[in-house]
Amino acid sequence: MAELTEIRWHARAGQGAVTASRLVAETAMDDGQYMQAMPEYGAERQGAPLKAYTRISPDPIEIHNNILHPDIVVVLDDTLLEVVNVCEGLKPNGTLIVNTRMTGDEVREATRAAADVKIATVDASDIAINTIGRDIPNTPIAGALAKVTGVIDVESLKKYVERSFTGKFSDKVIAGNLASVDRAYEEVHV
Amino acid sequence: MPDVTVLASSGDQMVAEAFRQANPDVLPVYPITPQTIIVEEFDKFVAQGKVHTEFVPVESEHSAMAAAIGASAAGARTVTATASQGLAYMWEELYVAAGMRLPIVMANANRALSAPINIHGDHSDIMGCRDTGWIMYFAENAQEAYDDTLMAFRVAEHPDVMLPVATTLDGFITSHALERCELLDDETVAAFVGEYKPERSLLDTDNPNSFGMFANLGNFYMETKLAMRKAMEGSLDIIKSVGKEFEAVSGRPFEVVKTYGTEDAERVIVVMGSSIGNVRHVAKQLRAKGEKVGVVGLRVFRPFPSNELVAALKDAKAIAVMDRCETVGGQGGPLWQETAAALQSVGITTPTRDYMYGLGGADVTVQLIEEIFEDLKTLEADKAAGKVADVTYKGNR
Amino acid sequence: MANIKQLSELPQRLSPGHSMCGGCGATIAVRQILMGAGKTPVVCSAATGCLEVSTTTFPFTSWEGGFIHNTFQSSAATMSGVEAAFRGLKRAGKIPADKDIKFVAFGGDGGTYDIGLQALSGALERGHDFLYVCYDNGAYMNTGIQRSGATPYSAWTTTSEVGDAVPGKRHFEKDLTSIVAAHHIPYAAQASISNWNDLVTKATKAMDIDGPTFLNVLAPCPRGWRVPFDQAVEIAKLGVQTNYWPLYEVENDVWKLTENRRKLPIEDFLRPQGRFRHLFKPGNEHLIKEFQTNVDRHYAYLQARVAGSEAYKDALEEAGLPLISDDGLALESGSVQPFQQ
Amino acid sequence: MSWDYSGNEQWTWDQIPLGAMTLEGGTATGHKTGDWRVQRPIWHTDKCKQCLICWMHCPDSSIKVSEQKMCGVDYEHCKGCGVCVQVCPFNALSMMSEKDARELDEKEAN
Repeated sequence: MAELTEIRWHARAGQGAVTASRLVAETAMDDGQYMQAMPEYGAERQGAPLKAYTRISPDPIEIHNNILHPDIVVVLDDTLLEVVNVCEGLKPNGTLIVNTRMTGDEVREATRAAADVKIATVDASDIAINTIGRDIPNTPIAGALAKVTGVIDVESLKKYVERSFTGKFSDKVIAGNLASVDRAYEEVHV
Repeated sequence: MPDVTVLASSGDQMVAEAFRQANPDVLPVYPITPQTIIVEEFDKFVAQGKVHTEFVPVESEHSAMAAAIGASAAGARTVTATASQGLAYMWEELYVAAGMRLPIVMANANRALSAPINIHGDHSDIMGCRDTGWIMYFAENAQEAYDDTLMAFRVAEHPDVMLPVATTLDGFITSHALERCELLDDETVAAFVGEYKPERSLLDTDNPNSFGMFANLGNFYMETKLAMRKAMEGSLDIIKSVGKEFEAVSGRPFEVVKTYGTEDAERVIVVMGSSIGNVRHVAKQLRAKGEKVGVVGLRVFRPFPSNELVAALKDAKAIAVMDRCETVGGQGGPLWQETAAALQSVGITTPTRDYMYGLGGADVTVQLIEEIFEDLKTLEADKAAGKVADVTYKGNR
Repeated sequence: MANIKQLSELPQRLSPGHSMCGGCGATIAVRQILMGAGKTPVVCSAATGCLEVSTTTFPFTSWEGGFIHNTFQSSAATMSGVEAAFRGLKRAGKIPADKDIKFVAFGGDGGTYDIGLQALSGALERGHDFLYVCYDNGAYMNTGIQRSGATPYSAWTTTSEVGDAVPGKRHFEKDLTSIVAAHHIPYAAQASISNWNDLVTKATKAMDIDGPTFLNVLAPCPRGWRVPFDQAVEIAKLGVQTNYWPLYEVENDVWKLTENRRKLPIEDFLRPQGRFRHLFKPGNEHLIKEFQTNVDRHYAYLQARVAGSEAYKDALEEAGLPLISDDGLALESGSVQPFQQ
Repeated sequence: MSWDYSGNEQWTWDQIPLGAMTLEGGTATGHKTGDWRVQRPIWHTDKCKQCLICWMHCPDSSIKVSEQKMCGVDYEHCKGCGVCVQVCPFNALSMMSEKDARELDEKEAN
């Protein structure tokens, strides 16, 4: 069987998890991969914890269910660590990426993640505020994802961001987003 | 060769693209989750002048189908889209559309029916009108939703068919999830779909017709129903030939019954819609371990492809049918009923078992499918011992 | 408008040989209304009901032009689709741009006041270019005289039975024409088969206007009203003369009474009808009084609307605002996007 | 065009037009409702002032008019409802029982 990578995103409604799940999926598609991106649909409103999913594979993806055993879990808001078991179903030797000021050890303790779980932390919110000017951590954290997992290529990510943002946002905003990807790529701690 | 655009798209958006490329004359529609994206995307095309379509934002689904019937009788290529309660609200109109032999194309984002209210994917809504005289496609993914919608025009408008066609996609799972899709170029599609040239039209004032006549007691009612049955039966060959034509254009294979592993499978699951992929995914893993399992997925449910199904199941030792629609108090779900009847009609007595799954969007997990394949190992003995019911729930608490 | 002799030379729109009751008011209404189309081709729809069933028993259709019947509540919605197709096909260049067709949707009071009201309201709001005609006989006659939202107060029907406990229908009828007028369409009017000149004039006016128009036509059902079969026109005339059925029109929100006959007491309208027989039994005098009160009150309401219309016109003039038909807004229907290649 | 629906009572499923539509307008003319009649309107030409009010109100389109003149009753379709008699301002129409009318016709025939 071909290598299928499954990513689960945790955030609060309105924090851009759905956008992030698509950002990563479409970047992979640009590199010739097959993909799926979907939120866990419900009646959630602003602020409610929600999940989104991304699947990436070199071959067509046939399975359509929710992702129960992700290879990678990304958390866009560390206040969720107390309310959601973000490690639930995480595969052995899986990866957990968190937008936080906490250290990896603090995250491991807070999430009671197994020893084999690779933990990466990045202050994507801070990066976003300093580059884009607003706390939208989903673009930078995709950069961190590229660095830590290699599931997508960071240059492809930037190409995609540039292409898909052009016309919709000002050059300033686009430049900020690209800068945020670079910074997160550099600053993510494993 | 056609120009192909690769894009990340939801099933709803792909249906809207198919509608745009078919450039219908009239589209009456009423929004309902999870069909909404189709309406929104198409209205953008209208606003941008990319279609000549008369967009009629009606006040209810009942009026959506009523207006579609009026438009189609007036000789217009007519499309609409709905889901769930909306399809249920249309119900009486669905019979009229088919009875008047109007080639309306409708996309349905398959969704559960109230109560309790639930916006998620299952087949309760579409199965509720399986006997209305509409041809029915079930898409496995966003790509098939697009392909089926394009083929639907050719089938519906074929002079030997002239029946409405519903192209269905599973709510959210297919309607909303983003997938890698391929879009054919407009010219290629226009050439494939062609133009609708109705033989009769309300607007042909030189040759006036009356549509929706009254069939008095004993006066033609049965005959018109028989004519519908004949047209529906005959449509299967047309569905296949149109499918082959589309295969040549798109390079994507088309079968009314999709099979995997059935050449040597002892345990087979029959399933429709987005879950076909899930079951095939699991079957591949099991076969990799040497287990003789197979999958039969129906892409067309009306007309029911009985012969193709039987051919795919004839060598199986145990058969599970997965139904995503309750028939409370019935012998089994709609797909099981049809499958059992198809097998019985040719004297095949292979044990079958109906599994009720995924109602209200309940997740169709790998484990759930593995359990079903596992059950099949002892189905014959279990049945003999009276250990299993005909209808078994999976994935419930 | 053409005189009666000229009208007699117009194309026949409803052929004989239909199965409506002898003396039916509905077919009289249909014939008179379709005279309003002049020589232009007409495409009609009808809601399920007497008119539809009795004029379309396969293979016999009485409709000389195109006709479609869909369901009970869908005459307006179905015609929306037909009219939308006419525009869509023109835009696609599949129909000559100069082709003219008049679209007329028929419904009885059951299919209009009650089950079809939502579809009618939606079609009016969307501004489709067709005339909707309610032929009002005040009950579900096709299914055997059951009460509808149009059935008069205290009338007997098979679902507003008369007994010692209940003296017929306990509710006053809906004011459908006002409900329709509240959609601020270019033209809505009330007419009667007994006043053919007024009716044909209104039908002509309505069909000449672009955009949605409406006629509510009193079309007695001798069987349901319990009058002799030759009395449809006579009883309708009494309905008008007693102000039970005032004739008026609402053009661009301006209300105008179109017939000012001498006013007769409501008894003159009620007495000949078997469905009101119980009103004339001792002890039921109060019912007639209530009926009369309601008729007078409604007429006063109409007079007030007429008077108010003058003030309305002045206000528009003062504010420099156009009448509904003068700005074309009400006349655009469905999607108004021009087709660009 | 003219649609031949003769023998339609024997039509089989494949002979009925698609969706049981009619292929022509006004085919009901072929449905003779005159035999519903128990009374018939008699037209008194001497009294007729050609006002055409009867024509305007006939529910069965059975008052024959040509060149703007009333020219008789279409007894093939007239159901004998009597509306024309009621609306005529000049008593130029009156009802007669179908039985008497037929006898009269026979006398005239002989």
